[in-house]
Amino acid sequence: MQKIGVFVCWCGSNIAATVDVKAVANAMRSEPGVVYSTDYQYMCSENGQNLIKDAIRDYKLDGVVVCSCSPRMHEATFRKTALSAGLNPYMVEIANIREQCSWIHKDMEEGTQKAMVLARAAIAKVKKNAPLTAGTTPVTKRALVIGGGIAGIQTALDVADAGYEVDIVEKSPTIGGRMAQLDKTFPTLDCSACILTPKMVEANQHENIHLITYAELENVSGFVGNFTARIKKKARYVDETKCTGCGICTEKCPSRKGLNAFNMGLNTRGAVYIPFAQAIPNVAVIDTENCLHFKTGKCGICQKNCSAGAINFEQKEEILERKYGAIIVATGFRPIDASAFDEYAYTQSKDVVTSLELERLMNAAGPTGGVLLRPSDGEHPKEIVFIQCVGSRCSKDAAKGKEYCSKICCMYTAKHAMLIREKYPDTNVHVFYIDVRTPGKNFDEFYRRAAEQYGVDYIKGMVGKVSVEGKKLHVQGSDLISNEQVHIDADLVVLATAIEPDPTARSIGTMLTASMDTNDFFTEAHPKLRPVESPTAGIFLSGVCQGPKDIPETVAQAGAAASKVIGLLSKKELVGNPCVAHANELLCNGCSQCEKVCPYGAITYEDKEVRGPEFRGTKRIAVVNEAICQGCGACTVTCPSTAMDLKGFSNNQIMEEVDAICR
Amino acid sequence: MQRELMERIRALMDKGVADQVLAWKRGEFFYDTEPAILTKDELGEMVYDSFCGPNLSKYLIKEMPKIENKILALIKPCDSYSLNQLITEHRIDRDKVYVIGVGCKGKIDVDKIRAKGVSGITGVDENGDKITVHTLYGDTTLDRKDVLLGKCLFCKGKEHRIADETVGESEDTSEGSDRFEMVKKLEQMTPDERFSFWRKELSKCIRCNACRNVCPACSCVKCVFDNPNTGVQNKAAANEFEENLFHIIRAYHVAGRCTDCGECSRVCPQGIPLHLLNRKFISDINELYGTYQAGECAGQRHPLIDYTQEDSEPSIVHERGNNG
Amino acid sequence: MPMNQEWKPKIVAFCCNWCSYAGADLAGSSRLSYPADVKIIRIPCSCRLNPLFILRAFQRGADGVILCGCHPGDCHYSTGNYYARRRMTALFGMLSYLGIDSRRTRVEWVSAAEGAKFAETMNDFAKTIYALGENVKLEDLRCKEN
Amino acid sequence: MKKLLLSKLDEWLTTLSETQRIILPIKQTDQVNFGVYAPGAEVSLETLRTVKSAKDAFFPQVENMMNFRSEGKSISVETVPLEEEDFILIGVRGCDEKSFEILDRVFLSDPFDPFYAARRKHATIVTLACSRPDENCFCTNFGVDPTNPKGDVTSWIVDGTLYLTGNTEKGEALIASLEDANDEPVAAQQNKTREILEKLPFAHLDLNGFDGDHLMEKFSSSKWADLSEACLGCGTCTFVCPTCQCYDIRDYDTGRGVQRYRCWDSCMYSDFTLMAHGTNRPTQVERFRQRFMHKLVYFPSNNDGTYSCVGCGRCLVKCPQNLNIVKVIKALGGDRNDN
Repeated sequence: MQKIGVFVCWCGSNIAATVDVKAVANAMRSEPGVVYSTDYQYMCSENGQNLIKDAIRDYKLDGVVVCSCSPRMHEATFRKTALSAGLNPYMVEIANIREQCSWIHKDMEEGTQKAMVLARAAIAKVKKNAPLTAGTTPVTKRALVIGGGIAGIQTALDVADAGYEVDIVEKSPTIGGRMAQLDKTFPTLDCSACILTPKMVEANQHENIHLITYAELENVSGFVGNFTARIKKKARYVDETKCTGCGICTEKCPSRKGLNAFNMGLNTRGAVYIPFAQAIPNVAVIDTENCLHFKTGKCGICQKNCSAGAINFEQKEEILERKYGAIIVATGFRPIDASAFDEYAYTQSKDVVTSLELERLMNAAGPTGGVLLRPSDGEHPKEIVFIQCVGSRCSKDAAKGKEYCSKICCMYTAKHAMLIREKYPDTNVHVFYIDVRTPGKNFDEFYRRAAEQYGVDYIKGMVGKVSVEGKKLHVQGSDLISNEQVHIDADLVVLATAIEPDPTARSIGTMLTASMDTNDFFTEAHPKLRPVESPTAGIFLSGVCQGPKDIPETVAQAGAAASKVIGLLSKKELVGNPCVAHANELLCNGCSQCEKVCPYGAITYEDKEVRGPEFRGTKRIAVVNEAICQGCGACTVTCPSTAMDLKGFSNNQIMEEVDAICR
Repeated sequence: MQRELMERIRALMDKGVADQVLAWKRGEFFYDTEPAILTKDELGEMVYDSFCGPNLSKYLIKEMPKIENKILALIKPCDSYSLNQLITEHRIDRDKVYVIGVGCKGKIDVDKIRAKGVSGITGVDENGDKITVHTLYGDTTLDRKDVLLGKCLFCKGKEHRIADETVGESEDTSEGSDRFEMVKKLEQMTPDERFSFWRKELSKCIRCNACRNVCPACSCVKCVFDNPNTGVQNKAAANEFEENLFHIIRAYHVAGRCTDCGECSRVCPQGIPLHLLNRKFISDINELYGTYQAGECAGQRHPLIDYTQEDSEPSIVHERGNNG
Repeated sequence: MPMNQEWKPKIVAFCCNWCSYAGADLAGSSRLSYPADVKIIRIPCSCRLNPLFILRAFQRGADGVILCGCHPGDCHYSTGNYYARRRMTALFGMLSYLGIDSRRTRVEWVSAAEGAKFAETMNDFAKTIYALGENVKLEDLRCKEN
Repeated sequence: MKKLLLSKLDEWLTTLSETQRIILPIKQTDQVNFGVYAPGAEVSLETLRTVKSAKDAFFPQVENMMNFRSEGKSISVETVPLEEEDFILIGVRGCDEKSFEILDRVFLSDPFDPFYAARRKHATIVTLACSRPDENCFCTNFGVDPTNPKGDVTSWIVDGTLYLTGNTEKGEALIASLEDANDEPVAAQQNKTREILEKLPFAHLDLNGFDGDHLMEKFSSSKWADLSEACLGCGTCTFVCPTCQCYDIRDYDTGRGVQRYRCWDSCMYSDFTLMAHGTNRPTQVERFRQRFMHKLVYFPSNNDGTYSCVGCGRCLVKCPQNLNIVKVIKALGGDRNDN
């Protein structure tokens, strides 16, 4: 028989005024298993705690029930008390007789009776408690950043500055991401490259940051503090250590068929190329689909012209396996494919462009050298129509488009409109919009400047159709304010296409068992309180992979994610929550239902030899990684055989409480 | 069809595809068929006819550890759902089974023949829609559809949802019946009427566990009702509560996974319509979370281990009315 | 239903640790009263509530069982209450199908800030159970007094 | 001999039930089981085979044996009174009547079972002869004459009339008030039935070799594996069997104490006779073998050659996968041995 001690707290008069604490203590004395029961004015005081400690020692208690305030107040206190007297802290249960009894009842008799029931329930539970010890795991002091855009770069810099090693894996040949493609940034109109490239350089030169570009994540295993990632470094066919980035090969390359992805395919580049002038690493890469050497086995001009001897047609892809303590997802976004919205004639005319294409058309390093020219005939457009919310804010039942607001379009369109009006005052700019959304510092002022000072023609209403009529684009829309149809013969139409998570996000989410929403944005651990963490421990979120946001928000989130990562990496070891799920291998059917409801991916399966009365041999059984499990218990109810149970809130513990309460 | 099937099995065994087959074998009477694992030498005992009602899929679980190569398994269209579900739950290794989808035109329930007052049965002749039963006391002719197994009246169709090959023709014997008809009828009763309906049925339960043990979804290594540590273990229902408890929990544990194969009701020695419990869950799931058929294909995620943010609240049970 | 004057219902409230248990604490610190017949059992998350616990409560003499958890979307563990919601809907549907009054079981979402809602919910639920009277359909006489 | 028109049966039962409890076959939602008569009950004497046997009248599936009551830290013990009231058990077929003899050997020998004995003492048994045996009947192999069953009263149904004859004082008294009858219709029916019994497929099973002398031979047969292959391990056969008498004694914690009760157990269950170390029959083959070895070998070798089977055919009809004792007898009976 166990030896339980019961300690009834008066909490001054907070409890004692409506609960006869002495009666409770007396009644508990005659409960089976209770060897000691007493009451005291303030159990949480030092004297009160000493009372508990002494009783644990004197009566060799193996269970303690404190009838007091909410466990949310002092459970931790009393657990420490028990520990200091040599009793496992998880052998303590609290009966909440203040918040859930004395404070809500006025009648002494009623309060006392209820307190007794609650005390009995706690006694019943503690009898089924088992000593628990939190597991500890070491932390690998290195972080992995997936994605080398501004979000990834900023997180990496912040983590690296704190003294931890960081690897950035970037799938394209250079870091920089979408921000590198932008011309100017709102609302300050400073040059995007001017503020981004120094950060790229800093990342490249930082002693703690290691760039792994032109590489993809293959597999991730492990758990918080102890991830192992397999990274595939694709073959560039250019030796990174030798290439000086002189660019001679890119000029000499006879193939000119490859579309320049950096310029959104608006022009072409050589088969050997450097994505853009400030690319980091500033190393060429060979596009084997267009390279004559790879296609015909001939050519090799680049190799002949490379004085550094960096061209290596024999280069093989490489697999790196590294260990990390934390992983930051910064996979970013892409604009959706506008061809689904062919009412705007995107596929029918080169002069219907997306906003990101317009960025390139206006950028000095772009295909037109920064002069705004129509892609079809190279003429200056005189009438430009911007169409907002292309693919954003679509209804749930719509066949195409996203339900969400892409958040950045209103502002960049205002920026585009303003820049065009500034540079080409003779060009008329019309913007069709549903709403203009400008929450943000200096955002609304910026938008109003566009509309009021620069004379941008904002039309509330949507465009029904864009049709190609000769050299013109006939735009047919409605003005909801004047309630009339609007017809504009435009030279250029710009679509503010929605942004969506990068298509690689889904497979990365699966690899990391990090949950995603139906739009493939990563879900945060808590929408308000833990916005930069994934529910999966050790996985952090930076930038648009979590939801649409602009550059300052991205940078802020990147820094927040970094601080969380630093907090994790600075720990010597991770102390787990001992109240975790556990699978009884004799009972487990290996049916995989528990795995499906685990929000953390803490459950895996292994084939294991078991010897039980019902089954002898090798069977598939669930294994809970205690470092990942957070103890919600979703798995325990999914398990039909009750093989899965939760320590600290076990089936038997809860059943005993039920029994005691209903007695 | 039996001969065609046997020849095909023999040919597959000759080719070395497998050396055993999970099939039915002839018993003492023409109607008495017994699930069996037969080797090539024992193939002569195999039978496939209108009395092969039992769902064989669950037997594969215990064969799994013994199989080195593959086993042949005869699977009727309705049984194929159970097989898929068991593959989904990793209880059966697809690679170890060569599935022969066997044609089925509905199976006969000898208990239904007996219930028509026919006793001393010695033989049956099938003639299309009619069957002639020979007995110690003379012959009786019955409509075949009147003596089909309960599950055949709600046939899920003639498609095999999993098969490496099929032998023989199948027929959908449901005749457009609504399998939720009785569930709806019960739902329309008053709570007291429902309570009394289920009391009359469940009070017959003898806790033989046949429903559980035959159920392909009840494949737990150890059932909670057999496990002394669960707090619900018992060997017989001591009272009404325990009768209810067993059947509520059994149905709940298979909810979302039950393919509605009907074996529970087929085997109940007391004729309790246990499938009506499972069908309630299926009907609610279909209505609230979208139509779902367990076992339609392997690898499905069933609705009770899934969710949407817009799911209805549990109060819908009360709001839907007629709940007291 | 014959109503014993002395009869007091037994009501079990399962509350998730993060929202509803805290909501109950807030009801307490705000001195918002609800009947003493309601006794709370703390569970980590609403998804920890096994239907077996509910049936056990009825067997042992409970007259009503209520589950309180974080509002959908606010679960401390992200998704727990979504699963709980489906499970309880299914279970309650079955209980009702067996003829057991669906008002004896309830799910309410109560956040840590909703002390008042917690008290109101418990008052209302207790009132409902008083009106329904003693649980007879799901009782186990062995567990009742004598 | 006495007689009673079946149309007057209800009237007679109603009168009898005023002084004694009557247990007889009653139909409830399509199934016929022995149950307590109440006016209006759907009595179904003609049913050849009730789902469960008549043994429940003496050995119910669940019965309370004693209670422990706890108050604080003390425990008191309460005994459960024996059932000491007379009752009438009507409609018992020859096979089930024979099963009482087998149950008596178990429950009335040492250790004596007072719960069973009390009910046995207070029962008046009215048996009912069979006139339409079916293909699953094989009681004649076990010395049962289904046309002339024993009991305190034997009855026959011929053309809508119930004929009864008393075999004991208790029996005579029960039917004393009924109208006298001649026994010709009964004799005619018996002759006709005996002809059918001869023609039944299992009329002559070979039970040779099922005795203590061939125990190891039968036990070690390799045929058990095939015989039990399809066995689901459910308890249907044992629970519908009139002679299965195994039970488990269990304690139920009521929260205020403990109720100690017994309930039927099945040797087909994996937790049958479960002990601290586990079970000594870990696979279904062993459990299946146990059941039939007990009925056909162990029991007769300890009980003067009496088999623990009465040939009622319930297991043949009810086994979900069509396994049964006849298949076992045919596989292992006579000189049919292994190999």
